[in-house]
Amino acid sequence: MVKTALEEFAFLIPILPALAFVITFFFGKKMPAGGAIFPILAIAGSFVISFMITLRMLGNPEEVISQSHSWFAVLNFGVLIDPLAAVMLSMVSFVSLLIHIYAVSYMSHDPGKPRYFAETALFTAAMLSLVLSDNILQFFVSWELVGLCSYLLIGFWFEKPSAAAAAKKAFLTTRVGDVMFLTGIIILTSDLLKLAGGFQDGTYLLRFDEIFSYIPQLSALQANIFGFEISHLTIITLLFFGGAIGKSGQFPLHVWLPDAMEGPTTVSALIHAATMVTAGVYLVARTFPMFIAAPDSLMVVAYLGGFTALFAGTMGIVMNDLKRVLAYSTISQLGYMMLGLGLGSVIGLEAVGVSIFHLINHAFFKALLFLCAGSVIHAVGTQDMRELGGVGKVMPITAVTMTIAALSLAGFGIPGTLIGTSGFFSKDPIIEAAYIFGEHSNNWIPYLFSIAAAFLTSAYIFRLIFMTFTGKPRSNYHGHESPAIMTVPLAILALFALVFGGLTRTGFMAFLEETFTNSFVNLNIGNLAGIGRNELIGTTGNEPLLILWLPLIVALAGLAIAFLIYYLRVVKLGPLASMKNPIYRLLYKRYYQHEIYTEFLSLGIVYGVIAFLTQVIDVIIDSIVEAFGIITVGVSEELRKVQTGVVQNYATAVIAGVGLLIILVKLIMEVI
Amino acid sequence: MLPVASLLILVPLIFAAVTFLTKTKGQAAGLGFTGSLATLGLAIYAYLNFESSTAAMQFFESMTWIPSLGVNYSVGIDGISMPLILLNAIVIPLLILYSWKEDRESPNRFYGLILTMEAAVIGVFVALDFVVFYIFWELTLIPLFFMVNIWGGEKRAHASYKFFIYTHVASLIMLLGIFGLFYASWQQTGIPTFGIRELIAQFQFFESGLLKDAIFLSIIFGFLAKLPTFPFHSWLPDAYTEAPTAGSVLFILLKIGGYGLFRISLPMLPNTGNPELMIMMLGMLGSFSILYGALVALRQKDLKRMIAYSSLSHMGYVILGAAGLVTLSVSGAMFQQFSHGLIMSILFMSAGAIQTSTGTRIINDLGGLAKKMPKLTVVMMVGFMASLGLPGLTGFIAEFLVLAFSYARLPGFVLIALLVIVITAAYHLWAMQRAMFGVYNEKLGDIRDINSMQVFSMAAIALLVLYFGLNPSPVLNMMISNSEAIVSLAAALGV
Amino acid sequence: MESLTMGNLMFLAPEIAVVSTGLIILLIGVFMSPRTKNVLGYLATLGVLTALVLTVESFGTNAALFSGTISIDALSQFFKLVFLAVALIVSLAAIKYNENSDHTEEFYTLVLFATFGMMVVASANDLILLFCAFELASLATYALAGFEKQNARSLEGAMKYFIIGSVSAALMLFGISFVYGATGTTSIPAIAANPAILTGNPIGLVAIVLLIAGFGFKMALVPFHMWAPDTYQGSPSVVSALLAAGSKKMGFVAAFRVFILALAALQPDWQLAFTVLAVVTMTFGNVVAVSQTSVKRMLAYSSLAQAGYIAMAFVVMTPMALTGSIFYTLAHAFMKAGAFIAAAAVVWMVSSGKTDRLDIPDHLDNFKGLGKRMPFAALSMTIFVFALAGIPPTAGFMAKFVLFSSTIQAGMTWLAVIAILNSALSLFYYARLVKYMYFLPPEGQKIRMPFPYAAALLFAVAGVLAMGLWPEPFLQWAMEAAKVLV
Amino acid sequence: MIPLVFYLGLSALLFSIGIYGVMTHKNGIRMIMCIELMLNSANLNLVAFSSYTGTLNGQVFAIFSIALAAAEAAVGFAIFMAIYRMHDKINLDELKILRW
Repeated sequence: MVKTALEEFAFLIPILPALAFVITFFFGKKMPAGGAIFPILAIAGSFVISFMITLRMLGNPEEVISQSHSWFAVLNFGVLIDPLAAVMLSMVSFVSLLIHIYAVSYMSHDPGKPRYFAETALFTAAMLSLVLSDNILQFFVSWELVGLCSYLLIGFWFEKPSAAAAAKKAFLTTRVGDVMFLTGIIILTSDLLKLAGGFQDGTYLLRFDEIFSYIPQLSALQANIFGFEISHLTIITLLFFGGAIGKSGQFPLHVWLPDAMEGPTTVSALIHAATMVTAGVYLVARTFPMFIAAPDSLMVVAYLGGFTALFAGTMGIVMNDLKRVLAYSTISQLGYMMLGLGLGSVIGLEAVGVSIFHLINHAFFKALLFLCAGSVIHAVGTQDMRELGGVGKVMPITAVTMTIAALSLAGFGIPGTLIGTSGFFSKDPIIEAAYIFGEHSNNWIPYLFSIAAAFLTSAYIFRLIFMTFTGKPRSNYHGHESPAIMTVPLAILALFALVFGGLTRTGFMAFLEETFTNSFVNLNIGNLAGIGRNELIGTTGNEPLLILWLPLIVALAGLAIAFLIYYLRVVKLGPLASMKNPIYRLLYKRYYQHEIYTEFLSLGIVYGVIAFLTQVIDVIIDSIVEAFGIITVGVSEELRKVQTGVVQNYATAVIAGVGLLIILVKLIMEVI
Repeated sequence: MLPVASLLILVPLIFAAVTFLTKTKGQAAGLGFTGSLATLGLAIYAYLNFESSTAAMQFFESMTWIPSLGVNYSVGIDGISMPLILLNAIVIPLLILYSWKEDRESPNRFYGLILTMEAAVIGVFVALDFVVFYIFWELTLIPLFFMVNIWGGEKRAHASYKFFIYTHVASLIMLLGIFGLFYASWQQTGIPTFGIRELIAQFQFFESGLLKDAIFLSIIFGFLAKLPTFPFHSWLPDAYTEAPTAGSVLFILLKIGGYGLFRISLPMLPNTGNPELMIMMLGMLGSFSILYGALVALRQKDLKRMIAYSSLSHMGYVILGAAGLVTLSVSGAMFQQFSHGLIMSILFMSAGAIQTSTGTRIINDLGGLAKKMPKLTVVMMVGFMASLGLPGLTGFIAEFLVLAFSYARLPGFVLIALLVIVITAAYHLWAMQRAMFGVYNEKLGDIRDINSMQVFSMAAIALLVLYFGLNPSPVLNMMISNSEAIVSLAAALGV
Repeated sequence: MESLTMGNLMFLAPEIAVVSTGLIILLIGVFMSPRTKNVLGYLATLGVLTALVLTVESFGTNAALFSGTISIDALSQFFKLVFLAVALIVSLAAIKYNENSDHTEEFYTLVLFATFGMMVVASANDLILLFCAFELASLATYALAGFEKQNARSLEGAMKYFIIGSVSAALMLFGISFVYGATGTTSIPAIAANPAILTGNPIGLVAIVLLIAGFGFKMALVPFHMWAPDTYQGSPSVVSALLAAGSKKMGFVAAFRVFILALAALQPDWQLAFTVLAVVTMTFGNVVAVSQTSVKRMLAYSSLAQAGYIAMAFVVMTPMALTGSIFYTLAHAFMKAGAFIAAAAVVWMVSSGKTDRLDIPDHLDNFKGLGKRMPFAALSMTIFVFALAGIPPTAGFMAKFVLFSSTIQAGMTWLAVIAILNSALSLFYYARLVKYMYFLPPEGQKIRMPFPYAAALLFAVAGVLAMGLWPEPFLQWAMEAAKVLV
Repeated sequence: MIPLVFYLGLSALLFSIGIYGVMTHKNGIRMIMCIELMLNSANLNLVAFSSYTGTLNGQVFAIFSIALAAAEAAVGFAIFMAIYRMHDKINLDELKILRW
């Protein structure tokens, strides 16, 4: 590995924002704009470093940056920047930078500015350290820290009970996933110890190269669960995926993400759209070799991802809250990414490329969507679309940029050419891969999921656009276009959302293909796929014409419907979109998740029954202890009455004692 | 080289004696603080001259005391005791600072008792002779008994009796086990000795497995009841809750149960009649305590009581890790003792601060305190996050080590413990949300935030939690070399 | 039959010191006015102190005097130490108790004669002498118990003590007569020499039980204890101290000599009897003590329990156990005497301050806030009760430590468990006393501690702590004493 | 010569009477008399044994115990006098302030 000055700075990438956190947290109050300047500078620094590293790496992807230091016992912390990490680093620091700048204005009226910037800085630090961690433990640590920051920032306005509740919900729901992740790590650890035969000096347990080098043995280990012979690797990877489900809001642990919109919009943009929620996807991508080598794991990923994509779409279509619509769209898009990774079972390493590519693009256009929504909310003061309408006239820039973002999200573009939005270039491959999968295994479910989701996507996003920006104001609000400090980031993001995909498409894929063949790890994905009983066939891009065009067609269809209903308003869906319609009610109530999870499972079963019973047991144990004391006192009270105070009785007692003693001893002596 | 081990007992004891004689609060607090600082100085001196890489006994002193019973006054420090000594030496000065501005009746007793407690606890940690060990062990009861009874809550009398007698019974049963150990080895060697290490070394040569089990069980019972662990915990919630803040913290620093587990029971375990069974038993107790404590804590209305149960739940990790009987799991268990001491101190201090400023501990009567007590909220948040095992803080290191490395031996129990993590998070966050966040409950009137002294002491502990969470090695390495010794003992016997 | 020479008289120097002090006090007391009589107290203390020194001086000497009716050995010396220690504490404290009374000389004479009796019992090697000395001690203490002629409680206590005492004296004498009849001798070694006659015939058992009753009355073993709580409560606290700490031990030493030395042949029988008595006694004592509100009565029951522990020696019968219980007697002497003196101090405080309830001067409520009113009394009382409960580092702990451990050694785990649970239970009422003294608000102002009480308490505390922190010498002596018995 | 058993029987009888008296009588004086009875039965034993075993200890002992009995009676009467002064009677069963 060639030593260059650059990688000496790699460790600074997370450190800088961390320092900014400390400074802003303790001294922010006395500074202009709540000391926002420190995070911004720090993150800018991180971005510069990561971007330069990325640029250099484009040259020779084999030369990855890897530094490890012993942490405690046999575990380490370290820096690993390979193509996968590089692009993520650049994206995270870049988006975070823009959002921080945007936030200077957006949060300007809030007294808690210093806390806000400190926490976002901390979040960025944690996220960056997550991306560049070279071992699963550090990964998990950062994973938890971003979770913490998400908790703190969702509850940023803690006086609002709803915010406090949402924060708690988010933390707990993701916690469920985290526990699965941790369980996976723990099983992995003890397996590795078993395989390695104790601790080897010089090697760091749980570092990715170490883990990957044991994949075959891990896959060979079998566990018998309910009579099924399951490979340890499958268990571990599925547990990891459990973590990803929690973090990336996949079904069934997605419930926290919509509520998380209680936080400031910038937070939603940064954490719950662009970066943190993609950590789950990143995790799967990071451990892709394990997934592909584990039988059935990728299958689960694919199904769940595809299902989530559709499932979230159905709810997005009925929401009236600006941000909630975007939240569901995020869930749905994350579903796409998962689906893409899951399809690695047929397209192999390309899956990583595809879904990470979508991840990056999604980051751009979703962050953009949120920031636009933010600027609308900031200006208008409400986020209920039923009260909006015609905002486009007062906020032209916002309207335009948001429309671009919407196009990108819906994935408009002309197949076969290089014309198209970023979303188009990253979403279609996933759908195509799903087609290939279907073709190969005669199992069309993922494909149907993805197509249907594509339709819904464009439907709900344009519903949002039309309801918000077009038509007459449905309430008397006083809007104004946001200041430049907010609109400039919008413009930049819009640019990326529009052209990034088209420009980098081919190079990007190729670059990411190198992730697992370099100076750090050198894996033959083909063999691993063999271990996982996955046969890799072909790549995307050469399907029948109809298939290539179909996504575009459904997207257009969605657009058309939204246009008819919400722009021209020729179609009235009075009864259809009312609580009388059971389907609508089901969707609007979000499949009664709240009732099922919160009220039935958490409050009912766990709190109401299990915890209650335990408490009863506790009382019982306690009263047993207490009983001793009570009984003793009672006995004492009775026994003291033996002492009558009459001397004759005392004499009698003495005599009786003598008599009894004689008899007793005599008897026992006889017995013995 | 100073005779640190003895000084660590003597210095606080002497200062305590002097403090009892003081008249004014100023003198009492001042003397108390000086005494604890002196102890801290000694502890640091010991730490600086401490060789972490070895399991050998250091600062060893010994002199004959009761030759006719083979009792020696022998003390020493090793990797098992050093961290716990540090824990006490560090937290107690901060505890005194924390309670600096509270004015209470007979402060001389208050600070005197704190120092007495410190001396007694450290005495247990350094003792290498069962008699010395037991004497200090029992001595720890008295300051706490007085603490709870003089400055405790409404039900203090009841709580203190329960604690006093319950744990006294446990200690007496332990004493029986010690007698058994003593005489059995006397019969074999012909030399009477109460030396802990000698007796443990002799333990393996006893013929009858039944005798071994009886001795082992009766001794470990004393430790388990002190830890405490389900189902021997009934004294804990009352005592922890009724005690004044300082008392609760002293309870938390009372790590002698777990210490005994590592110092005495684990080395004996491999030689018992049926080690596997014992390990299973310990593992079960451990994971059940974790689960049980968490579930009960989930339903507590009283903040302090909730913390008490969560402490029960956390101590489960100590037993689980010990049962794991792998170098790192045992080290994890030891580290859990250390980290638990720090974290719970913060939590009890926070609960105490809330009670003093609002006058209530009932979670639902609080609300929105974050608005009025921002400083407290920050520190308390650190404490809660550490307590629910957030990475980057000590709690996580301990729990990860315990879980990850006990898994090989006790997968089932580890999985139970893993499930509990969610519940743990649940009640912590629930309490946080109800008490600190949301709308401020105006009924509480106008309340003040914690004073600068309290901020300092709590923040200092919080920083330690953070520091050792990021860089546990300084403490962990001491433990590792000792746990290796313990585990290799077991491994030699194929356990 | 050797002549009475100066040389072997020297062996009796302690006894002589005590008796002569007693006589002197009696004589000069007559010619003194009540105010000046305080001197007598110091005189008595001096005499006891001298005797104490002489006894400690003569440790390790062995001799048989008066044709073997008196044997000076480690056992006798140890118990003399016990009795003299108690006598010292009592006579110190009594200086305050007898302030301005014109019966001072009688009091001290009685105390000293009682002590003399006990000392003789300790070294008696012949049943006749043993009985006489026993009676001497008893008679003196009867009078002492009823010393407050105007106090109904004192008189009642004395009466009960007297009646039960003389009944058991009769029982004892009856038992002795059987022993004598069977063996034809009253000399302990001689009886031990020809056990054959006793073992076979049934009167052996009767004799044993009668003797147990006789001694058990002094040892206050259930059911021969009935007088004890009433008398301890009724009689003046200083006297209660003498009874509980002193004459109780006389019962033990007599039992040691008679059963273990003389009637060794019948060990199975009396061992069995003592097993029952010990267990019943310690349990009954502890359980009933829980519900007592009069502190002296509570102490009485606690001393029942302690008697139960000490009696375990007759059950276990190993050198260790004997050492333990002999050690225990000394420890208990300090603890119990100290506790009663502390109670005496409180009673004095109550009767001097008019506010408190006087009908039961030693009622728990009068101990409220003692920590504030008489700090030293409270502190020493705390030490004594924790010692009685066996909390280290006190004499009580060391005593229990040796005694209980010996049961384990002998493999009698069940007995150890019973004893342990009992001592755990005892913590309950001891702790309650501490609670009253420290945790409840005082009802009355601070009071200066009179010197004599303070001195007595100080001595007792010193003894308790010394035996707890540096038990080695005492253990050695106890072992020597135990050697005499095996 | 009268067999030993007769003496023993007699003394046993006396002893039992004494016991019975102690257990039943209320009046202090009577109780003391009963106790004297018990003591004397023991003395009878001693003397009888001494003549049958041909040793003198018994008789010596008897004399000692008679003396002691006298002393005992003296102390006892003293106590009863004091009681009488206070209560104007010596019905011992009515003295039960101290109990429980």
